[in-house]
Parts: sequence; structure tokens; C-alpha cells
Amino acid sequence: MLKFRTFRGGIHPPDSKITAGKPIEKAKIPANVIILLHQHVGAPCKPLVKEGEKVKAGQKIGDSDSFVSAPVHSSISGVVKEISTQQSPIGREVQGIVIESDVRAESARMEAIDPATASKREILTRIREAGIVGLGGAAFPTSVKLSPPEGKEIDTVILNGSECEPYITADHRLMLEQPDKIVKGVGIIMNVLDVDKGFIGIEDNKKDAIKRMREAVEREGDEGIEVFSLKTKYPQGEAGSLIKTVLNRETPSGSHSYDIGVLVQNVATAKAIHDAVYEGAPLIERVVTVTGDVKEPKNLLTRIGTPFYDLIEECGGFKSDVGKIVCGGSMLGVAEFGNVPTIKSTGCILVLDREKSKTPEERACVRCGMCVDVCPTGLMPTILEKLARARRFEECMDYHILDCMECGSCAYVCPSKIPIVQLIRYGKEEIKRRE
Amino acid sequence: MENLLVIAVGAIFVNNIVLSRFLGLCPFFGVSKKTSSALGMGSAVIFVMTCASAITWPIYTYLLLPFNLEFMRTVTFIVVIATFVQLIEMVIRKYKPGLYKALGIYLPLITTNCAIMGVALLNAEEGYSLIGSVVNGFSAGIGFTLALLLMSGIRERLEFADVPKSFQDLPIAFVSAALLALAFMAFSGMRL
Amino acid sequence: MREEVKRILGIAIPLIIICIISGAALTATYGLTEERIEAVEQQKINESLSTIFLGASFTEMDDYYIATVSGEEIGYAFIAEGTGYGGTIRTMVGMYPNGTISGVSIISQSETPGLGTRIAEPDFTNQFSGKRIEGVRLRRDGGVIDAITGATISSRAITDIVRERAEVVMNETR
Amino acid sequence: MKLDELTKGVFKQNPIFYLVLGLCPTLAVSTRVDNALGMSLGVFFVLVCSNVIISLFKHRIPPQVRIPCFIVIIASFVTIVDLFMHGYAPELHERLGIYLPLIVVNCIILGRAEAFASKKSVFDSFLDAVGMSIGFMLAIVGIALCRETLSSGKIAIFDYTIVPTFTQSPSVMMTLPPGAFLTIAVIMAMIKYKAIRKEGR
Amino acid sequence: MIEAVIVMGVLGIVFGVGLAYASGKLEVHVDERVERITELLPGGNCGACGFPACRELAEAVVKDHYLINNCRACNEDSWLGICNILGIELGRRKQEIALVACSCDSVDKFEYEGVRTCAAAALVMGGFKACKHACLGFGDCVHACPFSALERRGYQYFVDLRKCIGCGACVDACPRGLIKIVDKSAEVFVRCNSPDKGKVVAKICEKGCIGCKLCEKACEREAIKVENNIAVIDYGLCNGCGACMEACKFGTIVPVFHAEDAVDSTPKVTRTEKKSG
Amino acid sequence: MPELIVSPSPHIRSDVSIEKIMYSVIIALIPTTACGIYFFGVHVLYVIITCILSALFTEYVALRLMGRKFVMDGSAVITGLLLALCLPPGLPLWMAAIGAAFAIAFAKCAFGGLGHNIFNPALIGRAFLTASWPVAMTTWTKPLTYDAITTATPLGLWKMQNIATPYINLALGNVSGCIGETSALAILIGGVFLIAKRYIDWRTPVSYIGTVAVLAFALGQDPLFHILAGSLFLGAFFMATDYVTTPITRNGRIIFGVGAGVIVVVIRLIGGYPEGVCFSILLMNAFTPLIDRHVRPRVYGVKRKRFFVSSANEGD
Ligand SMILES: Cc1cc2nc3c(=O)[nH]c(=O)nc-3n(C[C@H](O)[C@H](O)[C@H](O)COP(=O)(O)O)c2cc1C
Ligand SMILES: Cc1cc2nc3c(=O)[nH]c(=O)nc-3n(C[C@H](O)[C@H](O)[C@H](O)COP(=O)(O)O)c2cc1C
Ligand SMILES: Cc1cc2nc3c(=O)[nH]c(=O)nc-3n(C[C@H](O)[C@H](O)[C@H](O)COP(=O)(O)O)c2cc1C
Ligand SMILES: Cc1cc2nc3c(=O)[nH]c(=O)nc-3n(C[C@H](O)[C@H](O)[C@H](O)CO)c2cc1C
Ligand code: SF4
Ligand code: SF4
Ligand code: SF4
Ligand code: SF4
Ligand code: FES
Repeated sequence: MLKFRTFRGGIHPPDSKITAGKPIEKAKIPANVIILLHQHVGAPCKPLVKEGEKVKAGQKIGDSDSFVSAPVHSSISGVVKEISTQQSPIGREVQGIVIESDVRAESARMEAIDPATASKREILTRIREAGIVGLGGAAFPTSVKLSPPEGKEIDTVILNGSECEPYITADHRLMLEQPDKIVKGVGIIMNVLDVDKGFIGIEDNKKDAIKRMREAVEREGDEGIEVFSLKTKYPQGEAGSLIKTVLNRETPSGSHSYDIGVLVQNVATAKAIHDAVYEGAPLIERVVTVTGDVKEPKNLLTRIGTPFYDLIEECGGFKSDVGKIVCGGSMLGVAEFGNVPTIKSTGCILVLDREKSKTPEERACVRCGMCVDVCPTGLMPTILEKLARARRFEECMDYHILDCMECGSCAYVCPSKIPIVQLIRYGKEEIKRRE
Repeated sequence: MENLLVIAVGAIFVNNIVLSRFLGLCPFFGVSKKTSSALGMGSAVIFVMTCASAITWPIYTYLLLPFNLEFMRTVTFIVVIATFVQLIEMVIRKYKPGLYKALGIYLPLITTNCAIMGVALLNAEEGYSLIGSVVNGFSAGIGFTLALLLMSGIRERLEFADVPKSFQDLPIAFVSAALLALAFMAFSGMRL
Repeated sequence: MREEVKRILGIAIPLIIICIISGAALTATYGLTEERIEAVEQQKINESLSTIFLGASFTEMDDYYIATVSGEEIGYAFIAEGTGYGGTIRTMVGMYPNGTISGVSIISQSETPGLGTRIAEPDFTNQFSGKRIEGVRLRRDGGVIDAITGATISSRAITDIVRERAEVVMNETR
Repeated sequence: MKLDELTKGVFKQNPIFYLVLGLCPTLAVSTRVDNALGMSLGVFFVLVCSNVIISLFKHRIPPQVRIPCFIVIIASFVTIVDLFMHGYAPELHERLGIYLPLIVVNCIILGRAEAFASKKSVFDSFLDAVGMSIGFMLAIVGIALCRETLSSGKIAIFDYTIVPTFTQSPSVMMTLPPGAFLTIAVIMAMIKYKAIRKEGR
Repeated sequence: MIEAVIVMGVLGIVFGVGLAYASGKLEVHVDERVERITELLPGGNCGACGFPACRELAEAVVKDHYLINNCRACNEDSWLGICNILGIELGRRKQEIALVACSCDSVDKFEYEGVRTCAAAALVMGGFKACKHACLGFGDCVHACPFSALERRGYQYFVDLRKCIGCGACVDACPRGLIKIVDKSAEVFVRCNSPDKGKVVAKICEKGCIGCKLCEKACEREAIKVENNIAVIDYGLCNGCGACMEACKFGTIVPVFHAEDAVDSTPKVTRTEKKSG
Repeated sequence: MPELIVSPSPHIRSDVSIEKIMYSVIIALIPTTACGIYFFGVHVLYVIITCILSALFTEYVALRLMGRKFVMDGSAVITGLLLALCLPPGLPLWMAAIGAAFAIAFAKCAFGGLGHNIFNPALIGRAFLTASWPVAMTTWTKPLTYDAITTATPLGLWKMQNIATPYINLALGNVSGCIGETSALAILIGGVFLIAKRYIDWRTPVSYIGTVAVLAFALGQDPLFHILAGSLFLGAFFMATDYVTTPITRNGRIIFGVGAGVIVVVIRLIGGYPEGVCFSILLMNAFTPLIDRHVRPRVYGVKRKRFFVSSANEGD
């Protein structure tokens, strides 16, 4: 019964998950890594090391005093070559620490702690010290997310394993290969929050993962955790849609999911929490799906800070004339123009050839209403697009432009190929700038 | 006793004052750029038309007809309407500034709106009773407002349209009116 | 108080004067044209009357005319009006005392030019002459009048107007 | 200078195409050229007389009763036209119907009274009125010419045929409201097109 | 005759007295100055004064005279006219113009595809120009100008100084903040806006300001200063001698053409050209 | 390092394009067109070709006058074809050509071309022809006779002479009427094809046809006859679903369908014409901007279910 519940709208792009059957491989240690000091939402870190200093893998090299922030760690052992301005994959210029590998695999770990005996404070501190941020894309510091503001009671935790984006399989592989760690991670989250209801939502195009996760939950024997099979539909993985599907609750416009007592975390985040607590391992590596028009698409366990081209090289290089390198999936990803390093939230590197990269010619809107039909938020994208183009921002507000999650469904379906999302984003920026 | 429903439907649709009687065209094109102002103008017209029908009827019936002064109806009607509108404008302006902002600013435009005068003359011509006249005036006002609202909706949408330069603004408004009138031919020949 | 009255009069008097002048001027004009207008109106009626009963003279009754030829009553003429396709149609109808239509002529109408206006053409109106009032219906409604193609509504309107009014006059003159 | 007062109404500030005033009679009676001419003559008479009278008395009329006074003056002239036309041109009078008394609210006339005659000298007002009426006449006759041509299948002014019947089945629509709107739209667009072309050069 | 006159007379009395009475009772004061000021205002409704339309400014001005300073668009005559209406005296008003501070010479760092407006392009990876301050060239400013004073020539954007009234609408439209409002007396202008280090600028742009301070040294009146890696002219001190222009090796400093035929002469930015006076 | 393309997300687009939709509609119209040619003979083919060519030519000229590029996206073909399908079979070719030219020039290009028009161009073309040459537009030929024997349409028979036509003839199309309106079955095939492809929303035809049926039934008429007779099917599946001229929201489309249905029944019962589909859609086209403005989907996380929303900055 619950299985058929879903959210409004949504689309079914071809899922292109060509790497779904490829086990996670450990990537080579790169010659250089660039650890950006600002990989998350919140305050940037200040470097804790100097140029020329030797660092170990896992050593904390950047931190901030701010509450909303997370430290960064060196992901390899080596020497700090320079601290300079770097291009980040999400399009900003930030400070970054370039570390040259010394091939010795010296690593620094923290002590493991037993969640059964440790206090919540301890665990939260550990999560922060391990530099864990949301790995589902938003990169919000997890320790902050796990400390809901005064007066907000969380009653349900939802683990987001939907991975609704085409191409990406990092979470899928993780759920297949390390389900126990994920389930243990959820356990920690639920403990910290004093919650006894947890869901793990997985789209039903990943039947094998659903099975594995169910088995793992059974092994763990936690009554409160339920694996929830979701209808395959983009953007099922978006927190609001997920909550709507699983709990039939809606996050009121302009507020956060904790306002309705729900916490959503990505499965990889849960696994990282497990590693930090049970093994004392800081967040210095993650699974990245390198896919698209590379010779040999792979799921790679990579060190954070590895330059994109190193990873593409490891997958055999470009298959044909490259057009776009996208950090993230085909729907939400950011197209890159240079050789940027991965950051904590980089789950996918998508290479598209020139032909696929061409933006189709834009036509006049024919008012087909397809964008309105698919918008999971219930907006009228075509109107927003036109208003934003005409710089009528006040009316944009009236049409709830700020509620747009930029999922891209509207731009995907538009037969006139109007760059709706870009225009909406422009409208939102302009409104924010004016405020 | 006339069938009031027939009068009403006839005045709103079949003989729509703007689209088939050709009255009140100046404000129809002048005040149809925004739906909000169309609504304001429309309400003002409904109000004035109803009142004008109510006021001109006794003057015609008890003043002009008995003294055989029908030929004076143009003068008397227009004087009555003009002063009435002016008085109303003053009253609203003084006592209901909010209403004035929404409605009153359209009142001066109404004096020169031939729809009002036209309805008064039509009432006299058709020989409606007092109630018939009032219903006719009110419905004609509704018909005017309907046409105005449709037009304003169209023109608001046209703000996004890529209208060729030489058709921008008024020419395209006239084309829209033409097509709207074509659509309103649906009601012609309707037997009520 | 005095001031106020003075102010009011100052404003009102010009309007009053203009009104009075206007009233006077208009009456004068009306006096000038009155006769002519009446003559014109009468002329219209006479014209249509005379097309119906050639050479007859008419006496006006309440709402119809009695046509007489050399003192002998030969029929009745009356105005019948009603709504057609585009507005009011006014017709002058002539009827013999036995209930046969002698002729129909259109005084005014506002039908669609080229379409409904063809009801005013003799081809159509001549059909009425010599028909009994019961038969004054469109053929498709069971009568003997052929409708104008593409103008059924106007055709039907005029037949209905004529018949209904004729029936009333018939009763009155009995 | 004075000439300007006269010509501006004809071209630069044409009441119909530029000021977009007085549309109702324009559209309603422009089905035939002779109707249009009749209407414009009526407008000419009323506009000239009332403009002159109003500018004569402009200083005597207190602002509070300005509009009623203007309107009584205008309405009187309209009634005079109405009565004379009824007596001497009964057919035209019938065809113009309700639009003849409606000259009184014709936006051009009160508009001119308000905007011009109540401020300027008698002579200027006279010129303005003449110019405006000629502009009105040109516009309405032009529109009527288009409509009558297309709806009768020949070009004829009164009974003088200029171009003989070129089609047996002319467009009925041109006599109907849509045809009227469309004619104005096309003429306006052509004027604008010309203006744009000129500017572009 | 009598009836008509009586009827009209009665109507006249009723309405005349009614209106007259009402006009006393119900009088609402309207300020005709508003109308007159509105007529004098430029009527561009450009919004630079902070009011949505010229009329609104006129209404505000009647209440607060000094708001007239807000209108950048009115010329000397109407300015004086408005002061007359208000019965106030204001000194000579400051006149300003807009100039575009970028020679748009930077190379592209990637091929941009998407909405072709500057504001939208600026949001995609910081703009497709290697210089992150460079003009994006889609002409948002051109569309924003209510007076059609901006135009594109080649890849560059120029202000037609005969049309520009310094309203600032374009300043708001440019996502790069490239358009500067300067005093109308300006004779020379630094056509670059990049605060990046000289090394960075030199690599990506041939006409950018590298902050070498040659101009600073050349200026006798100390009117030009390099601050934050970019030369800034103080037009209060500048007399338009052009020494800085001569000194700059990159042609970053350009003359400002006010001449009547400005359309054709503005863009010719050669180092030897100099304006007399 | 290769020079890369950077564009904002999403980086994939669905393969549905304007051309694809338009050509699908043309394909969906093939059964109806074939029926028309079969029933009324080869003159019909000339009418169709004339309309399409005239539409394309007018669009080309108009776009060139406007200084724009002519794109062969198929929309003008649809306009021409649909106009032809709702013309009487015996219409002179020159009238058909003028109708198509008028439709494209005034109902489409004057508004800025594809996507900007308010009224359905094909129906404006028809309404224009009806208003201009009412006689020619109400002269119907008998099916399968292939010469100009004139008769009345089923609705005309019903309205003027109270004669009902058998359902089976109405479904198959063996009756007189416009070229493409007679066979309900052929239209249904095309319509269902478009619904299945998700190119049109089922709500419009269902609410439109449903309203006519319910209202006819409520007023004591034969609902099945009213559904099958006339151009209701053609209008409901192909014209009331035209994207450009109908509401963009689903609720809006239902309102559109219901409104048009009511108008059809009113015109058929008391109006001056036997058929009201064309005018009903045109009238609702006029209401579409208002519907779009006030009928909006409920926004996720916005509590109040505001069916009618008024703009925040109204009233000034
Ligand atoms: C359109 C859209 C699609 C998303 N899809 C996914 C997804 O497939 N998987 C996922 O884990 N998070 C997805 N997210 C992010 C979630 O909304 C949410 O931020 C995340 O699951 C929170 O977990 P984290 O803090 O551990 O990253 C998506 C977000 C958006 C806006
Ligand atoms: C523009 C237009 C004008 C019309 N004018 C008239 C008219 O004046 N009189 C009339 O009877 N029918 C008129 N009709 C036609 C009717 O609406 C209707 O189609 C006709 O009466 C059907 O009758 P039939 O069976 O004779 O064709 C007109 C139609 C149109 C489109
Ligand atoms: C003629 C017709 C009528 C339909 N009626 C309904 C209906 O009443 N309710 C419904 O849920 N689906 C109905 N459907 C199924 C819809 O085509 C579609 O599958 C359904 O609306 C789901 O649409 P969505 O997933 O795009 O929201 C109907 C389909 C057709 C062809
Ligand atoms: C489903 C669908 C229905 C259409 N129906 C019509 C129609 O009824 N009339 C028409 O002129 N064009 C129609 N078109 C074509 C196109 O939308 C039309 O030319 C635009 O209105 C022109 O802007 C249709 C297109 C589609 C996709
Ligand atoms: S990008 Fe925004 S408007 Fe478009 S479908 Fe997603 S939420 Fe709706
Ligand atoms: S999907 Fe594209 S064409 Fe369709 S309504 Fe939305 S913006 Fe317009
Ligand atoms: S160039 Fe800028 S400042 Fe000058 S007039 Fe145009 S918008 Fe205003
Ligand atoms: S708005 Fe700015 S970036 Fe855009 S063209 Fe003008 S100066 Fe260049
Ligand atoms: S003439 Fe202007 S409203 Fe009629």
C-alpha cells in the first residue's frame, strides 16, 4: 500500500546507470591533491599548516571556529606545496592547500569510540572532528544537522538511498557492498537524536540494494529501521519529495525539514559516520562514479582532493571528443572548465562528448504546460521563466519562485528547450541581491 | 413586464455593449492594460450605468414624455449623467479615499464614455420599465466589464509575446478586439 | 451664510443660464424642424402603405389603418415588428378582411447586409401576397414561405412577426 | 504657427489613429462611405460650434461646473444637428441611429473642449476644431472606404462606381464588428510600420 | 418653448446649486504644481530617482523640495523651471554621465551555452571570461538604459554622451559593476575595473590595469591614485591634461569624448589621441 | 586541456521537441483526413493542400516581413490542415486559401508567431470564413456522392427539422458535415494516440465531451447524439488541446473543457448556429489568460489551498 505513495510531478529520464554492476575500486593515490578549505556550507576553514610542512593522511589541516563549519583533512601523506586560490568544482574561487604525495602511506587516525557507551556530546564532537558533511550533495556539516535547534524535536530519520539522478551509482554500490556499516551509521544517528523510527528509502530500480539493506537491517536487529521501496522517479531523492513519499508530510514553504520533525541523511554520510565513530577515520575518501563518455566507467574509492583529470585518466581517458565535464549527475551537476579537485560532496564525474554537450536551440514557449505538470513543487516554471526574463521579480515572488529547488525537471521536459532553471536561478539571485 | 433574464443575458452576451454595439470603446482600449485597473473601471461603469439608468428613467417618463419634449433627451440625459458622475466622484473622494483610489480615478473618464449615455438612450428607445432599465443598465455594465476583463487578460499575456514592432500596443489590441468580437459572434442570433 | 449663498450662486448661475439658453434654442430649432420631421415620418408610412394597397386611401385606427378605395373598405394595414437576427425588424403588412395577406413591405431592419437584408427584396416579400395567414410559415415549419438560404433566422422572424400580428388584427377587426 | 493648429489634428495628432478618441462612431458607422461622411459632417458642425462657444465663455464658467456647462453646450448643438438631419436627410438619420445623439459623448469633442478650447483663444480653438474634424473625417472615411470596398466587392462613393464589381462574393465580415476593429488595426500597423521604417533610416 | 425652458432651468438650478454646494463641502485640495512639475520632468520614468514614475517624484518633490536632486535626468532648464515652481533656489546642479570601465579584451575560459544575458551568464561558473571582472558582452546595460544611450561597437560597450543623463539605470543592470557614474567634467577615464593583481591581469588581458603606478607618477596634480590594484581618478583634481594617458603602457586610460559627433569618435582608443583643452 | 562547454544544469534534455509533437499531431490527423477524402472525394484533397500551402506561404511572408527566420516546425501545417478539416467539403479553393492566410497572418503572426497567439488560428480562420461567406460555409455535400448534392448536416437536421441521424453513421462518418468532423471513430484513433504519447492531456477532451453529454442529458436531449454529431470530437481532441491557446495547468484545462462544453450546448439549443464547437473554443481561448492567472497548482509546503490567487501587486 505504502509503496504507491509518491510525490507530485517528477520525470523519468533514461537512467543511464552504466556503472551499476561495477564494484567499487580503490583509486590510485594521486601525485598531488588539492584540499580546498571551503568544501561545505558554512564558514571556510583557516589553514593549520604552512607551506613546506609535512602532513600525514588524515591529519587535520584546516579548521574554523565557527559553529556551522567542518574541518578538512589531508587525504594523503606528503608535503604542503602551496596554499593558494583554487577553483572549486562548484564554481567559486576558494583557498586550497596543495599537497604533494610522498608515496609513504603515513596516516593519522583518531581513537575508535564505542557508541554504546559514549555520550552524545562525544559522538557529535567526533563527527565534527572527522570533518563529516552531507555527502548527498548539499555538504551541510553533519554535526550541525544532528544538533537541531532548541525546541525542534526530531521524530524520524530518513536515510536517502534513492540516488534518483541518472548515471550515478556511488550510493548504490555502497549499499550493496557495505550495508552493515550504513545500518550501523543510522543507528548512531538515531541514538544521537533519540529517535526510534528510521527509514532507508531506496528507489525500486535498485532491487538488489533493497534486498541487501533489508538483510543488513535484519542482521542488526534494529526494530525501528525500515527499508522503504520508492517509486523510481526523479527527483525522488530530494528531501522534500522523499519526506512526502515516505511520511506524507510536507515541509512548509520557507522552513526546514526539522520543523516537521524529520532528518534526512544520505547513505554515504551514514557510512562516514560509522567509520568516524567505530574506526576513528576522518572523512578523506569517498566513492565517486566516473561515468559517461570515458573509456571505462568505474566506481572509484578516491581520496578527496584528487584532480578530476587523474580520475578520468584512471578510467582510460576520454572516449571521444570531450564536450563537458560535469561534477555531479546530469540533472544537477555543475559543468567544469578546468581541472578541479574533488571535494567531499563530489559523488560523480560525468563526461559528455561534444555532441551530447550541445545545448539545443531555444524556441518560444508553446505553453504546453509540461513543465507545470512535472514540477514537484507545484510551481509554474513557464511563468517564472518569463517573469524572470522580464525582470519582474516582485511577481516572481508572488509565484513562489523561492520555493523552486532547481531540480531541473521543467527544463528537462520542455519541448522548446528553454533554459528554465537558469532563468529561475537568475531570478532568485536577483531577488536575494535586492533584499 | 419584460423578461428581466432575457434583458440581462441579451445585454451581457448577445448585444455586448462593446463588442457588438460599439459603445464605450475609448475606455475599452484605454483602460485594459492591467486586469486590476480593468476591474476598477468595470466596477465604476457598472455602478454609474445602473444609477444613470435609474435616474434618467423618471426624467424621461415624467418630465420629457408628458411635455412632449423627447427631442430634449440628449441634453437632459447628458447633463444628468455628467453632474451625477461629478457628484459621486466628489463624495467618494472625500469620504472613501480607498475606494477613490481603486474606483474613483476612473470616474472622470466615464463622463465621456458613450456607453453610459448609449444605455440611457437605448432604455428610452426600447421603452423599458424602471426595473427593466435598471437591469439593462446593470447588465450592460457587466457586459462591459466582461469584455474589459477578457481584453486585459489578453493584453497582460501579450506583454510576454513577441509582437512585431509595427503591431505593438494598440494595433495588436485592435486585432485582439477583432478576434474577440469574432468569438462573440457566437451569441448573435441567439433566441432568448 | 451670506458668503456661502453668494458663492453657490456664483457657480450655479452660469450653468442655469446656459441650461435655459439651451432649452430655448432647442425649442426654437424643434419648432423649425418639427413639421418637416413629421412629414418625413408620415411619408415613410405612406410609402409603405401605398406599396401594399395601390391607390387606396387610409384611415388611421387605434393601431392599424383601414384601406379604402373609393369609400369601400378593402383591407387593413398594420405595422408589425419583432426581433430578427441583428435587431428589430419593422414591417408594414396589408391584409384583406378574409385573412389573406395582400402584401408585406419592410420599413426598417438591421440584418446582416447581403444575407438577412435580402428579406427586404421583392423576391422574398412577394411570396406573402395572397397567402392565408395560417400558411404564413416557413416551408420547413410546415408553411408555404421559402426561406432565404443562409438566413433562416431572419426569414423565420419575419414570417412569425407577420402572422402573429395579423392574427391579432384579425381578431380586432371582427 | 497657426497653420500648425490646423494640420496637427489631421496628421500628427489624428484623433483616431493617434489620440485613439471617438472610436465608437468611427467603428459603428464606417460600414459605408456615405454614413461616414454624414457622421463627420455632424461632428464637424458640433465640434466647431462648441469649441468656439466654449472658448468664448471660458472665463465666465466656474471650474466646478465646467463639465456640465460644456456638455450642455455640446448637447444642444448635437440636438440641433439631430433635428435637422431628421428633417432633411431622413435616410442618413436612420442609418446613423443612436450614434448621432452619441456625438455628445464622442470623446473627441469633450476632450477638445477640455484640453483646448477651455484654455486657448477663440481663433485657435476654431482652427483646432476644424483640424480635428478634418482628421476625424479623413480617418472615418478612409476606414469606411476599406470596409465598403471589401464588403460590397466594388469601390463606389455614393452611386459613382470607381472600380466595378471585382468579386461576386465579398466578405460580409467587413460590415460586422470584427471587420471594423481589423481595419483600424491594419491601418494603425501600417502607419507604425512606416514610422519605424523612417526612423530606421 | 416654455416647458423646455422650465425643464432645463429646473435641471440647471438643481445641478448647478447641487454641484456648487457640494464643491464647497467636498472640496479636496489638489496641487497643480504637481502637474506642472511633471511636465518639466524628463518623462523617461527611468526609476533612478527611487520613484516608479516621474509623476510620483513630482508629488514627492512638492512635499520635500530637495528631492528634486534625485532626478538625474532633467536638464538645466527644466531644473530651473522646477525650482521656480517650488519657489526655491538651488545652486548649479551637478551633472553626471556613465562610462563603461572595461575594454572587454579578456580571453574566454570556456564556451558558454545558456541564457544570453550578462546577469545569467555571470552566475555560471563566475562568467565565461578569464577575467572575472570582465564585461560579458550580452548588453544588459543597453536594454536597461531608458534613453538608448548605450551601444555596442565590436565587442565593446560605449556610452553615447549626448544621450546619457547619468540616471544610473545601467549601473544597476550590470552584474559586473562595470558602469561608473562620473562627473560630466571628466576628460579621461580608466577603462578597467579589475582589482586583480597585475600579474593575473597581464596574463589574460592586454588592456587591463596592472596597477603599475606609472600614471600616478605622471600626474602633476595627484589626481590619479592606484588603490587596490586599480587606478582611480579624482575628478575634483583632474584637469584633463592627459599625462596619465600618455604614461599608461596598455592604453587602459582613455579620453572621454563629449563632442557632438561622439558616436563615431568615442571608441577610437589610441594612445596618441588626445583631447585639447 | 580541451576547451570545454559550460552550461547550467540540467545537462540532459528529453528527446521531445516541438517538431516531434507537431508531426505526431499531423500523423494523428491522418485517419480523419483519409476519411474526409474517402467520403467527399478529391476536391477535398485540393482544399487540404490549398490550406496547408497557403498557411505555410503566409507564415513565410509574415515572418520575413517581421525580419525573422522561418522555421519549418510543422505548426503552420497543422493550422492549415485543421482549418481544412473544419471546412465544408465543397468550399471554393480561393476561400480556403484566404481563410488560411487570414488565420496565420492575424491570429498567429501578428501576435508574434508560434506560442504567442491568444486564439486558435485554425478556428479563427473558420470563424472568419463563416462571418465572411456564411452561405458557402453552410453548404454541405452529401457523402460518397462525389458531386455537389447539398444536404443538411446531422445537427442542422436535428435543429431545423428535428430529424435524428443513426449513431452508426455518426461514428463512421457517413454523414454530411465538415471534411474532417464526420467520423468520430477516426478522430478518436488519432486522439487516443496523442493521449497515449502524453502529447495532449486527457483532461481537456474528457471534461469537454463529458460536460456536453451531461448537460445535454440534463436538458432532455440525447447525449450520445450530441457527442457524436458535429465537430465536438475534432474540437475536443485536436483544438481544445492546442497548447498555445488553452490553459497551462491541469485544473485550468478542466475548467476550459467544462466552459467550452456549456457554451456548445447553449449554442446548439438556443443559438443562431446549429453548431457551437468553433465558437465555444474561441470564447474559452479568450478566457484562458484569466484562467491561467487565477488557477494555479498548489505549491508544495504552502498550506492554504488557494484556488483563486490574486496578484500581490494588484490595485495600483
Ligand atoms: C533535486 C534534488 C535531488 C536530490 N537527489 C538526491 C539523491 O538522489 N540522493 C541523495 O542522497 N540526496 C539527494 N538530494 C539531496 C537531498 O535533498 C538531501 O539534501 C540529502 O539527502 C541530505 O542528506 P545529506 O545531508 O547526508 O547529504 C537531492 C536534492 C535535490 C534538490
Ligand atoms: C456573419 C453572419 C451573419 C449572419 N446573418 C444572418 C442574418 O442576418 N439572418 C439570418 O437569418 N441568418 C444569418 N446568419 C446565419 C445564421 O446564423 C444561420 O447560420 C442560418 O440562419 C442557418 O440557416 P440556413 O439553414 O438557412 O442555412 C448569419 C451568419 C453569420 C456567420
Ligand atoms: C480518456 C481517458 C480518461 C482517463 N481518465 C482518468 C481518470 O479519470 N482518472 C485517472 O486517474 N486517470 C485517468 N486516465 C489515465 C491517464 O491517462 C493517466 O495515466 C493518469 O492521469 C496519470 O497521469 P500522471 O501520472 O501524469 O499524473 C485516463 C486516460 C484516458 C485516455
Ligand atoms: C495538440 C495540438 C493541437 C493543436 N491544435 C491546433 C488547432 O486547433 N489549431 C491550430 O491552428 N493549430 C493547432 N496546433 C498547432 C499549433 O499549436 C498552433 O499553430 C499554434 O496555436 C500557433 O501558435 C496544435 C498543436 C498541437 C500540439
Ligand atoms: S526546477 Fe524548480 S520550477 Fe523547475 S521543476 Fe524543479 S522545482 Fe519546479
Ligand atoms: S515546458 Fe517549455 S514550452 Fe512547455 S509550457 Fe513549459 S516552458 Fe513553455
Ligand atoms: S547610459 Fe546609464 S546612466 Fe546614462 S542614461 Fe543610460 S542608463 Fe542612464
Ligand atoms: S551589463 Fe555589464 S557585462 Fe553586460 S554588456 Fe553591459 S557592461 Fe558588459
Ligand atoms: S467615442 Fe469614446 S467611448 Fe465612445
